[in-house]
Amino acid sequence: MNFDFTEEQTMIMDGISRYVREEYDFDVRRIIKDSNDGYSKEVWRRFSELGWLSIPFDEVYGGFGGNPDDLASVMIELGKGAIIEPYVASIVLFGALINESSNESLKKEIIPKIINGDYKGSFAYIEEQSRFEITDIKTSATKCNGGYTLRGQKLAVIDADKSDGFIVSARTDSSQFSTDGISLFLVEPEAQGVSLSNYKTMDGHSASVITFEDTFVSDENLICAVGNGYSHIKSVMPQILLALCSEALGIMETLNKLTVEYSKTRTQFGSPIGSFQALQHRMVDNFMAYEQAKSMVYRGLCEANNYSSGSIDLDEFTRVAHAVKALVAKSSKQIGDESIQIHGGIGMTDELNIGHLVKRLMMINVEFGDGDFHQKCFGQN
Amino acid sequence: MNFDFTEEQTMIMDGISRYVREEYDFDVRRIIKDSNDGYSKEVWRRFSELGWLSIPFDEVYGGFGGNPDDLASVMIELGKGAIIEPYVASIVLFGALINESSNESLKKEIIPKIINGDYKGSFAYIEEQSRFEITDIKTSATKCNGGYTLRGQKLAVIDADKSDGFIVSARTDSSQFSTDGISLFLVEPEAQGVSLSNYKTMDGHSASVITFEDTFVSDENLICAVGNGYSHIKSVMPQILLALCSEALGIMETLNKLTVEYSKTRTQFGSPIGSFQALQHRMVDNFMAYEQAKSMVYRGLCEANNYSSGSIDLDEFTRVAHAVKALVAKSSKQIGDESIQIHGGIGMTDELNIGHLVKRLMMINVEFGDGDFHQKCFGQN
Amino acid sequence: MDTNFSKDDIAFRDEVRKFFDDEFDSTLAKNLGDGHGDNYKESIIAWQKKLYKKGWIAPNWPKEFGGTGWTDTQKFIYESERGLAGVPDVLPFGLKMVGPVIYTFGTQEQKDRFLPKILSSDHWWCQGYSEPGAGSDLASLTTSADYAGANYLVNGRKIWTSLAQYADWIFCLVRTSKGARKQEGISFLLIDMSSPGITVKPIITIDGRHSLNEVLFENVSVPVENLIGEQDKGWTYAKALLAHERTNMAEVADSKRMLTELKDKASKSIGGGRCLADDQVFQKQVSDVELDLMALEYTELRALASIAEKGMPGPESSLLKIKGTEISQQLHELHLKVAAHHGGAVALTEERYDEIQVGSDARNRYLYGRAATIYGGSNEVQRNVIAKAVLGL
Amino acid sequence: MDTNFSKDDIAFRDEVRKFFDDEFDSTLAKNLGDGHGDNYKESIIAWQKKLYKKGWIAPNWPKEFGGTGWTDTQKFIYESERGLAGVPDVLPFGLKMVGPVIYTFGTQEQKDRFLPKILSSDHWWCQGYSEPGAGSDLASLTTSADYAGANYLVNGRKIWTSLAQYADWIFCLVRTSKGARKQEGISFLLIDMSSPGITVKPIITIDGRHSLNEVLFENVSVPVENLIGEQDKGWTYAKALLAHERTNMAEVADSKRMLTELKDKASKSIGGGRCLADDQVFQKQVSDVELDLMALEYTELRALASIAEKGMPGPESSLLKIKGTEISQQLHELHLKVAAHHGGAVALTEERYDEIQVGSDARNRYLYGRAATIYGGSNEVQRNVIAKAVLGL
Repeated sequence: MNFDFTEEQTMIMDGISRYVREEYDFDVRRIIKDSNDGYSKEVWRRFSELGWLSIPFDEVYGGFGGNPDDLASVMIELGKGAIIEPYVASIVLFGALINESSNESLKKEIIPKIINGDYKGSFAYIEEQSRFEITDIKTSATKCNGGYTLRGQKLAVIDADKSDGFIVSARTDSSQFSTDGISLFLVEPEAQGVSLSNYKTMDGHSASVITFEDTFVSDENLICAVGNGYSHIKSVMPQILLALCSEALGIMETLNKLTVEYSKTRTQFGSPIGSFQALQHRMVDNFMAYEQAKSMVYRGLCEANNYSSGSIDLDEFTRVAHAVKALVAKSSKQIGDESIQIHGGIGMTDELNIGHLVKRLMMINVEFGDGDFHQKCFGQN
Repeated sequence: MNFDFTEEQTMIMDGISRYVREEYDFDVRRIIKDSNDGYSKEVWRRFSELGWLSIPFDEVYGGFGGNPDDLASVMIELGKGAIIEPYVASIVLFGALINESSNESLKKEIIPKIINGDYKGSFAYIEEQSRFEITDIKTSATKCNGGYTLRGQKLAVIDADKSDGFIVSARTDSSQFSTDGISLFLVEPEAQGVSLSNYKTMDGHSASVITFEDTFVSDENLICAVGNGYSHIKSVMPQILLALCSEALGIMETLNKLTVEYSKTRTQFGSPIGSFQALQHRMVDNFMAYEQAKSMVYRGLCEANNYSSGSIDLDEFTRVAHAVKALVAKSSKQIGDESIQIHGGIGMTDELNIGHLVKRLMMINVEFGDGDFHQKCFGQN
Repeated sequence: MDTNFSKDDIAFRDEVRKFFDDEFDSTLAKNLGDGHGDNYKESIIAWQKKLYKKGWIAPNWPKEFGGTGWTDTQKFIYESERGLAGVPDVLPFGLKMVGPVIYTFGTQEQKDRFLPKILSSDHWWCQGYSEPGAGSDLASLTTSADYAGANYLVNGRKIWTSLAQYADWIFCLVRTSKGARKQEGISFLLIDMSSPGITVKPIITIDGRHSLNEVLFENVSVPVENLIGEQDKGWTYAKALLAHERTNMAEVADSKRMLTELKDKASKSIGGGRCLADDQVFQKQVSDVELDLMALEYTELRALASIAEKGMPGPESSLLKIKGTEISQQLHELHLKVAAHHGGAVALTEERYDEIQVGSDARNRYLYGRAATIYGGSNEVQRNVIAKAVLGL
Repeated sequence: MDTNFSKDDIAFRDEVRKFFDDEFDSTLAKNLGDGHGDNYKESIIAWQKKLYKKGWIAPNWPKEFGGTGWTDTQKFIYESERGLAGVPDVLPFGLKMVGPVIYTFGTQEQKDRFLPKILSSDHWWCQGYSEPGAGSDLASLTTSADYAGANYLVNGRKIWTSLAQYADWIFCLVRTSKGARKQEGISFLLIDMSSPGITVKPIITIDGRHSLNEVLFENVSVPVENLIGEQDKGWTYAKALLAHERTNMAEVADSKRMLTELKDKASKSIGGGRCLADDQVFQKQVSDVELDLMALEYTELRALASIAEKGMPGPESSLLKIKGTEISQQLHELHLKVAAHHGGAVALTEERYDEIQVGSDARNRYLYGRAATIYGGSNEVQRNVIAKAVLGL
């Protein structure tokens, strides 16, 4: 039984922590957030140099070959720093989908570029009507000579405006909700008939509505076998959820820390507000919410290892991942709300980091299904 | 706009309050509860003399002709006193069903006896499989010469062992869940083929499993037209729910009062525990839960008057009654749990009244559908 | 127990409904929105002037000062209809806060000078209470007003001042002397926002918008005739106002409107003919709030009836602010839940993505709505007050 | 991060499973029930003697005193299997409370005298801590022990003493002197329950059953060799024990068992092929608890790992008691929800109404279970402790 990060992981975590402290403080973050690009090319270059872009990728393509623990260690620290570089879109989502791809030539071409910082990607899977159902796809991919013609629209594609390629889910067969007949394509933003409408999101990232009007995609851009899209997504979903929840964990730790600290210094009625029992008990509840979230993420990571070693199957791993996302959503909501409330007026200001951390938690909550969605998936099985 | 009880109602309330204080304190209650009969014939006689058994009945049968407000005023005070006489079974349930009956000769015979204290009744409608669905009836009533043959079993019939008659729901037609084909019969415990298995309930009342083995019931014992049982029950359901919730309101008021008082006298760490802010805030939450329950019961009573005057229909009245029961269940649970918790060890003892009040709240909660059930009915419409 | 409407009440309801129908047009609705539109100031003044013209601007004021003289039932009907029609409440600072203080504690001269312009919305008021060091603990405020001949010289810093950027006047609690208790020595002062020495600095909130401000006073000269009541007794007037304010914070009508909108949104089909409103768990979450709101509506009515009968609210009124704000936050949360991914959107430009814009608005309201349990006396302070004043703890 | 079982672990799990299968028969299961059966005393002793014979009676004791020497993983496996098999935990008073105090702070003579009989269950222990005036505020206890030659004379009244009616020995906190702080001057004393002057009075709880007692001491003579450690230093030993006790209160294995039983019950058809387990709202209520329990299981594992590695539990352990008891109460509530009407039944006699009996049991457990957040340091006191010790507030 072991709940420690390895020495190597701890070194990575210390590295990110130091980087945030020395090069990515809250003022730097604000400047990057408000910049035209919405991220920093320079920071991304540094991430590449420091090896953080290589974590989840297989060693044969020059990656670090990391397991979910490795990725979690990175995500926790990125969460603490409220980093807004497109790490989730490019490395966690796009990265997982491409790393598990069966298209060797595509992997050989793209993964090294990602690791070098020369390629960023995103995953376009949400549609107007789909809410959180990844099988609810109307976008169609019709076979044509040497490839497919894409028609449809994807919504809320995170950091698409920074991307060199999108993985797009589309129907090559079967009807709207079927798990069959879904295929995944790599599409470039420059391709004919692709248009983006971009907007900022509350956490300093961006999102896009992407429309495909008779966009041609070649057979070589298939991420997995035709019709296998659903099982491809399903196979990487648990690890994606764990990575997102690890980021949330880092944020919650920071929020609790800042709130307890603030309560010790903010004086009202002649005493630090942290001396009032009603607030103390609520901060204890927040502490418990964090520790429970941490235990649940660790449980997910342990099960990830059990899954790698073959002791449990994908369904069991997925069920735990649902549980992790659902519990982390609850803790996030509680800690987010209470961090603002206990800070009082100052917690409502754009100037303080509290609100920004809370907004990132809120975005993580809806990413790949909100807490209610995952709890329902969990509870039905 | 008026939220006061009338002078007459206030007099009744004062009367019951005085009676409880002078003749039905907690020790008297305990003796009655532990007696063989499980209630006091003498007390019941006094209730009759004081006119409290006549409240909901029509004046033509010698009743007080009270409206839901009148009954609520009685129930609130009975609740405060944790009275365990079979008032709910005989007057609220059986009483409502018989008072709204279309069987004039039965009403002329029975209602005066109830008012005189010479007749008590109960309502047998729950079955093994039915949970809270009143249409889920397997008990059958087969037409025979001059009447019906009853076969089946009813469960959890409150205070049946004290009753001179049961109103029994049975199927004269249609299948298990249909709202059609339900009929209501008045059956005497002495009738052939009726057997009771009695047990105590946690609130000092009793309940019975009643089995009908080819029990003959004459046509004259039909409470309403054949097949009309469901709409008959439905028509009195809202007023029954309001009466039960009024009793709960009285109990909650008492629990909150006792808990706040106790917190002012119980000293720990050199101070009354009521001086600790965390407990204060929780007692404030209990206060709010009570006030909200009170508002909701009052809303129900106002709508009862709107229903009587024809401004709303039965469906609208029923929807509000669902809401009242659902909200009162929440407040009851919160106040019950917290009353014990804030009392600490002493709140766990059989000796103190707290636990007994809480147990009555728990019984009210499941009577005629629990909070979840009613909230679902409410939410679906 | 009854809340039956009389024939007259029903006629009144129809009149109110018609008035809102006729006068609160879609442009107004759009510009007023949730208090952050571009033409917000002009629009709210235009709307309030319509109400003023109709004689309905101050239902809670005594008739002699310009109130409507409505019965409680009429007030209830008016509020309900306002909520149903999606009409925002009037700005509280003049009409619900300083107005009542002036007509209760002010001199005849002050009444004559200020009340008409409050009613006509020619004066935009804001509230100068909180300070950086005096939030929940309001009485520890330090902004000073030193008596100097016919004027006070005011120095200090007020914070969280809503809409001060538009204000003509500010009512302030200031320290005029040091009493034994910190509640002593506070005075209630009316200050012209155009006085030299006043600086207004915007505070951007977590929804990225500007409605709060810091107001700085540097040797601001305020004539003594702008003092309300006695010097050093301002806390008494402020307390009276706070109690008044609290009963105005249930916002039942607005929450009912939000609930209706929520159900409408949730009934909109998502994929395959499904809709969120069919989801039992979502239904439960909605009905949890709806039940509480139904009860709160009657809690408010009970408070109104109690004021009408006994001249003061009963204990039930003390929970209005706590429950009202908690309910509105829960409704914000559910709206955001419906919005799903679209709750993330900020700064949308293209008109065609209606749903995304709706999600974005829901998010802004959610975020700004976090303040509801903080301002007007935080809900923690409200609980302290109830524990002491109602439960005697 | 891993919790993978080794081959040896799996062999161990199979051994434990087989042992429970073979030895914990249905008669034992029935008699032990929820600690209130008629043959409770004989049955629990018989069962504990089986564990003793197997060498598994004290997994948490050091090996030298009779512990098992298991790894954390083995302890976890043992507990999990115990929960799965529905085997009740051993009585805590001897094995988890006074035992560790004796082997940590006792003299060699005390160890020799008491530890073997604790392990063999020949001594039934109970805990004399709380007093009528000293509940959450335990240190304000007043039961006195006056030194008189070779004996202490004990006078006072202990309350909420679980199962004292069966006990051979009681360990008590008593006041031996008045210190400057109330925590000073307390001593830790072992008292033979057969001593003259001890009276045990039953306390019937709200479930109508008898497991709690008052224990009165009137001039009870206790030999000085029954004092643990130094006189007046008892608080230190008690505190060590309390920390130990807290980590034993998560009761994850038992809650897991309750959860499984809950799901089984809810899957039973009610009318027309419906079952409660299909109800989405009920599913949500169950999964709310299940999620928390899944997390708590790992919180406990993290605490175990932390103890193994650093010799002491980390901050995560402090929530075990609070969360553990809250979860078990929620499970009681859901069981009662399933029972519906049948939760009301008391004193049932006829065997045929199984469902009613199940409902009755659920109700008793619910009611008695309310105590879980009160005893062992109320959850309010636990929150105070965490606020101070962990958050530094």
